[in-house]
Amino acid sequence: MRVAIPLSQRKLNFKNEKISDEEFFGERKKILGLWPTGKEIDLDECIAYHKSMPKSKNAVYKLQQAKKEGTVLTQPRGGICLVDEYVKWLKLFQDKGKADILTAQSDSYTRNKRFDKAQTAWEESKKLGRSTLNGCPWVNWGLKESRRLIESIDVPLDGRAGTDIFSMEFALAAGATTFLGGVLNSGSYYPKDPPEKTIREMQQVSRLQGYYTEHGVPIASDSHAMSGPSYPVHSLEVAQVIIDSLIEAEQGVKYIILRCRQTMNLFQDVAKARALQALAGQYMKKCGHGDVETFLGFEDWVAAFPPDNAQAAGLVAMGAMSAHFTGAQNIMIKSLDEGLGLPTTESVVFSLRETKQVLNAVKHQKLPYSKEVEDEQKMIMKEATLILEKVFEMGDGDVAIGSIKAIDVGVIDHPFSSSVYNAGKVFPTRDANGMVRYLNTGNLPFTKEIIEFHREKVEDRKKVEKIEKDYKLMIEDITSFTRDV
Amino acid sequence: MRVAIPLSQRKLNFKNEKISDEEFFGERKKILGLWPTGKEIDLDECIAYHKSMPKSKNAVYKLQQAKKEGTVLTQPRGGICLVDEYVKWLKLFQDKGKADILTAQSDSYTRNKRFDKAQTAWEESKKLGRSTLNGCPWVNWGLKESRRLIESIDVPLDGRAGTDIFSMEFALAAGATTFLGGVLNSGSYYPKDPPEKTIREMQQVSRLQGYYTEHGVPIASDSHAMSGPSYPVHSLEVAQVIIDSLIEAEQGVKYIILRCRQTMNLFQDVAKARALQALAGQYMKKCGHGDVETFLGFEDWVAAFPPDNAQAAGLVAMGAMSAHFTGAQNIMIKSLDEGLGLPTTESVVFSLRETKQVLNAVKHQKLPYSKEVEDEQKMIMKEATLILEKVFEMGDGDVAIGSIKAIDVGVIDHPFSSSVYNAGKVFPTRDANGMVRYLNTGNLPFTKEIIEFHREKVEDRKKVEKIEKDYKLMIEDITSFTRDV
Amino acid sequence: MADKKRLLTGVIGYDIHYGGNVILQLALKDAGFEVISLGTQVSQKEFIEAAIETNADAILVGTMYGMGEIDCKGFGDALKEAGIKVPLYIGGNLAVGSDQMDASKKPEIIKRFQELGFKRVYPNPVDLEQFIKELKQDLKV
Amino acid sequence: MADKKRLLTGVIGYDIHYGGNVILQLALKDAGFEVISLGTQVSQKEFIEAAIETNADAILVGTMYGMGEIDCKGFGDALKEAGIKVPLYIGGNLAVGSDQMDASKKPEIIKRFQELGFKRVYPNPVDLEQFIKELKQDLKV
Ligand code: B12
Ligand code: B12
Repeated sequence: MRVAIPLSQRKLNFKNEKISDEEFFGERKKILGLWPTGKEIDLDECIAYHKSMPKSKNAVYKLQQAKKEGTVLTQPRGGICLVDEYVKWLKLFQDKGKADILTAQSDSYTRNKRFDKAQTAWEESKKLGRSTLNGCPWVNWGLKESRRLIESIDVPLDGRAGTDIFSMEFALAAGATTFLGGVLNSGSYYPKDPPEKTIREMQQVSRLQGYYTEHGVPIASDSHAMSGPSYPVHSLEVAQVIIDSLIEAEQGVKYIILRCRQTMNLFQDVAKARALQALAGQYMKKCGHGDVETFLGFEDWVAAFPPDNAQAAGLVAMGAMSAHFTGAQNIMIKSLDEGLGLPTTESVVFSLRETKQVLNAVKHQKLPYSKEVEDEQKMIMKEATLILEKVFEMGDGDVAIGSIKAIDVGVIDHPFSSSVYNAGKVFPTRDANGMVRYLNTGNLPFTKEIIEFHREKVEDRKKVEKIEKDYKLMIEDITSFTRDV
Repeated sequence: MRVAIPLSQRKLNFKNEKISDEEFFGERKKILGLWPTGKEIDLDECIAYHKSMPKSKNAVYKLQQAKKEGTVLTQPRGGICLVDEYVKWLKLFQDKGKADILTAQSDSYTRNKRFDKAQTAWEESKKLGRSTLNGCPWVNWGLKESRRLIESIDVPLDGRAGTDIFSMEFALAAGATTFLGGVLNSGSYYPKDPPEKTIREMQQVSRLQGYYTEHGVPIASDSHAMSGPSYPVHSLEVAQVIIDSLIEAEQGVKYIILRCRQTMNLFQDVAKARALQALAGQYMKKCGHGDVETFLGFEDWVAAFPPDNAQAAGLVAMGAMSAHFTGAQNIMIKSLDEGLGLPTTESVVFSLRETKQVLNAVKHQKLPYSKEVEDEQKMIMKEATLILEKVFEMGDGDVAIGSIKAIDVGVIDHPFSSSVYNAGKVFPTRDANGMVRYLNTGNLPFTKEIIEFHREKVEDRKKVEKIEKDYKLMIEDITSFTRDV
Repeated sequence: MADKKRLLTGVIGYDIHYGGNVILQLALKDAGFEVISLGTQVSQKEFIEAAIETNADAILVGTMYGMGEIDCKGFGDALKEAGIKVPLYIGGNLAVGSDQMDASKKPEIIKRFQELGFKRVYPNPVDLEQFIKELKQDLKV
Repeated sequence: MADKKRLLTGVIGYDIHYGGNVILQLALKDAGFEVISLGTQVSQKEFIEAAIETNADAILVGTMYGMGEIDCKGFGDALKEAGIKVPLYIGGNLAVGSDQMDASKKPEIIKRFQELGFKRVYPNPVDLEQFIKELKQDLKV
């Protein structure tokens, strides 16, 4: 019913190029005008404010320290709309959960610039005494409330707002120092927007982060690919994160967290993390961003979680192990309630403490060398390179333009993405040995051998596990982690 | 103050030889006479009773199936003295926890044949409505109550009574099909008994298990080494389990669970498990027990647990991962309350469900080949072989006699053992890479190179972590897992 | 093909959780239905227009992000107004917060959505087989 | 050496948890005490005889397996009877069951053991540094 506008009818009147000051400030003015609180933000004051904050509250410094010491910083997600309540929560996460970085995600209305709806829900929540919004309405809060939240804690705050630039303006102004990046990822958050709109917005977002950085306030962007109900698809994830990073870097972002998502297979997690770092390094240098400092971020199983706390605890610990062995500087955890709904504080504290315990327990350990893991890494790099090269080719060297064209024909594809511009032909599954493979490679620019490799692995599993239909495989993949043990 | 009787003053008037029928039955008569309930046991009736039980309640059949299917059977520990209450618990573990095998450990008074004290505490518990005993007083319960417990469940029961032969008589008579073995291990339970006493008792215990097996009721013995507050010491553990197995097999035990204990290092867990199985196979064959079927059992961290549930959950999940990758058929879990005290049922159910979730998640995965893991395995085998060969040499080919002499001079040594006959010179620690090493090799019959290897590894860690005193290292090892995150 | 019942489905409001909806579609197709997907972030208006246009036999609303109740306000009435009489279903996370997902809260949540005009309400975790059985019953297939 | 305080320690009853006691001994030696160890499964009688024999300055009882309260019945009185006046300490798991380890139960448990004759009572988790500080205070070192 709802259809994407064909590429031929769309204009791509921008480039992967740093936005001019004029355009940047013009755009900011428009955005800040969308809601009365916008006028509270004065960039110079904000930068001065950041500089007055203790260094220990800046995520970049903390990530740099973690890199030096070989530790993994823990970080929960979350967000609710009542500030007093959320202050209590964050303090609990920090003091009892020993979280190293805290998070405040914007809510879904705010993300969609429906500040009117967010306002109503916020007012209602205050009356009810419980949050009916699924995140933080930064814009409605305004600067004072937003700062009050961040001032109440002692560790860095991640403002996780994606391409939601107005929220980011506020979160940055209030003292947040790391943000959700993910140019291609964001498409899924705005299913009716063509990719060029999202990418353009992301450029503005990155430009703002870059601006702070250029003025002495280091800000980190958290580049990560889209997720769905089941496995991540490795080479596509790697390619996406790298594309994101390149677009962000072009706007002046100097600190990027390369986010690597849990596969449930420790060894493939490691292979992917290594592939991602190696390839990101190559491409950043190649594109003139050798000065960008990257960190490795890990993320607990982002797909469907079991609705049982004990089962969830198992996955959380597995995530922590993987985070350590991938050599990540940061782990974004899931709460035990992930499969249920926005978590109780106890559930978040539990996950944080459990994660930290596992990290402590394996702290000194190294992954023994294995050629099999190396081969897996090489395979992921080979596939991701094919995607990346095709994107550059399609964009005549411009990665942003190339991405838009690539999405159009499914050279970039997100399994289960809500975007109407997404091809939706690629699906993940695992093989008989618990390694994630492509159930469908769709239009990914892979060689015959690669396509054959994945097909064989999947067919092999179908035989072993006696599953005939592909969609049964997909349901099995999801339910094997969520069903009652 | 309390001293061991020198070996020269002790008589070792027995051999590693199958106990004659006469001696076996004579001994049984003595034991069963220690408490009035003893007369309730009639061996023929017990064997018939077992044969009337569904096969699914026999641990051996279930372990064989697990081996075939490559699954890991979950098993909690525990025991309390109120039967009605314990029936409720076991059903919960089975139905909500999905435990594959259940456990009923005897209490400490019963283990020490203080049936008078156990009786008083049992009576008092009934009045109080809560158990003041830390396990199951099988002997005081008598046959009817003991059978009532096992009849209430649908899965096999582990009677875990060690050398506590009277309890074992009852647990076997009541339908239990697997038991705690561990000849050398048991010494620590009877700190004032010389090893020859424990070994002699273990022979009787094994002979009884063998008797059932010979009469068509397969019974499994769970051979496992002693544990203390911190790491296991690998090669010593492997040697001990093999010695135990040989002594048990000599008495007619045909099914042995080789128990491998978690080290907190997945890769060393695997190396040890492989070393244990390979070496056990060699020695069993060499000693004429090639017909004994062995299983691999895994055991969650048996040392000090953190008193926080969330932290405990982390270790439990790590145990489950290791159990899978070692290829074990069974995992003995710890509850989240392990570090606190006898667990609540919720805490056991949580661990069981968490464990099963992790097992399901990694079910199809294989450990990639790594030469480093293989080298670790070889090292453990080499060390364990040196110990075993020395024991055989000291016993002139008799492993039981050899063990007693080996304990006397510390060729076999248990860190932190309570036995006054134990040398107590060997201590474990980890190295800078999180691998378990010997802090002290004591009088273990190792080559200079091996001793040097461990020393260097430990010195290296001391330097890296800036710890000077050995005992500070020991405290660090324990508290690193138990302290607040 | 002709006698296949036609189902209209989409994820309401500003919700973009599409994964579950994809799975739902696959299961419904496998059960012999024709499925028309509206994707995510579907407004009440879009549902209504599509229902008229496609002459659908039932409307299946998905909501995961917890704010579905706000999005569904007046949905039943709007359908009535548009003269649509086919049954309306909803499934997913029907409130914000894990404390709302407790089985004890289900009756209350179901009631709230029924009052908004839903024939049947399926709070997570949803048993798809059960749902399809009940759907077939309602549609007499 | 001469002015070192002499401590007698052991694990009471049928308890064989020796690990914690070994660590305790190491910590006490490091803190400058002379330590006499009775090992595990030590009866009240053995403690008393050893106390007289060694002229110990304090008795440190360990108990881990939860049944220590039964094992300690009448200990204080027995010491008095034997004319021993040195302070008596206990530490470890002082009851059966994790539900008994809750901080809220501590005062009650401490009281029960104090009534049995213990000067100071340390339910797990024990802060050894704190214990040693208080011990030194009591023994005036
Ligand atoms: C994957 C995921 C995402 C992905 C979605 C990608 C995609 N394209 O689908 C991404 C990362 C984008 C995402 C984003 C967000 N998410 Co999200 N997400 C999840 C997650 C982990 C899995 C969802 C999933 O795919 N499940 C598997 C599928 C198969 O199950 P299902 O969706 O429940 O669908 C089944 C049933 O519900 C049923 N069903 C579905 N529709 C219908 C309809 C009918 C009529 C019937 C009968 C049945 C039915 O059939 C399906 C198959 O069995 C869940 C947590 C979880 N469940 O583990 C959180 C979760 C749903 N997300 C949540 C939140 C808060 C968000 C964000 C708002 C976070 C933020 N503040 O930014 C944003 C949403 C932004 C927006 N505008 O919507 C919350 C919702 C909170 C609540 N309800 O209390 C959850 C529960 C996580 C949590 N515990 O906090 N998310
Ligand atoms: C290792 C261990 C064993 C080993 C002991 C080996 C050995 N040689 O020490 C083995 C396997 C043999 C064992 C056996 C049993 N165990 Co056990 N064991 C443990 C375990 C896992 C760790 C204990 C430990 O070493 N901790 C580390 C040390 C450093 O800490 P600690 O012992 O608490 O000692 C510290 C303090 O207490 C303090 N301290 C000690 N003494 C004193 C004295 C004074 C005066 C002061 C001030 C301080 C002090 O200083 C120490 C250093 O910080 C604990 C659970 C846990 N805590 O994780 C269970 C545990 C103690 N065991 C338990 C049980 C039930 C048993 C068995 C009865 C099981 C059975 N039914 O067969 C048997 C006991 C048989 C018997 N006769 O005693 C229970 C006790 C139940 C309860 N209290 O509610 C526990 C708590 C497990 C549980 N959650 O159920 N066990």
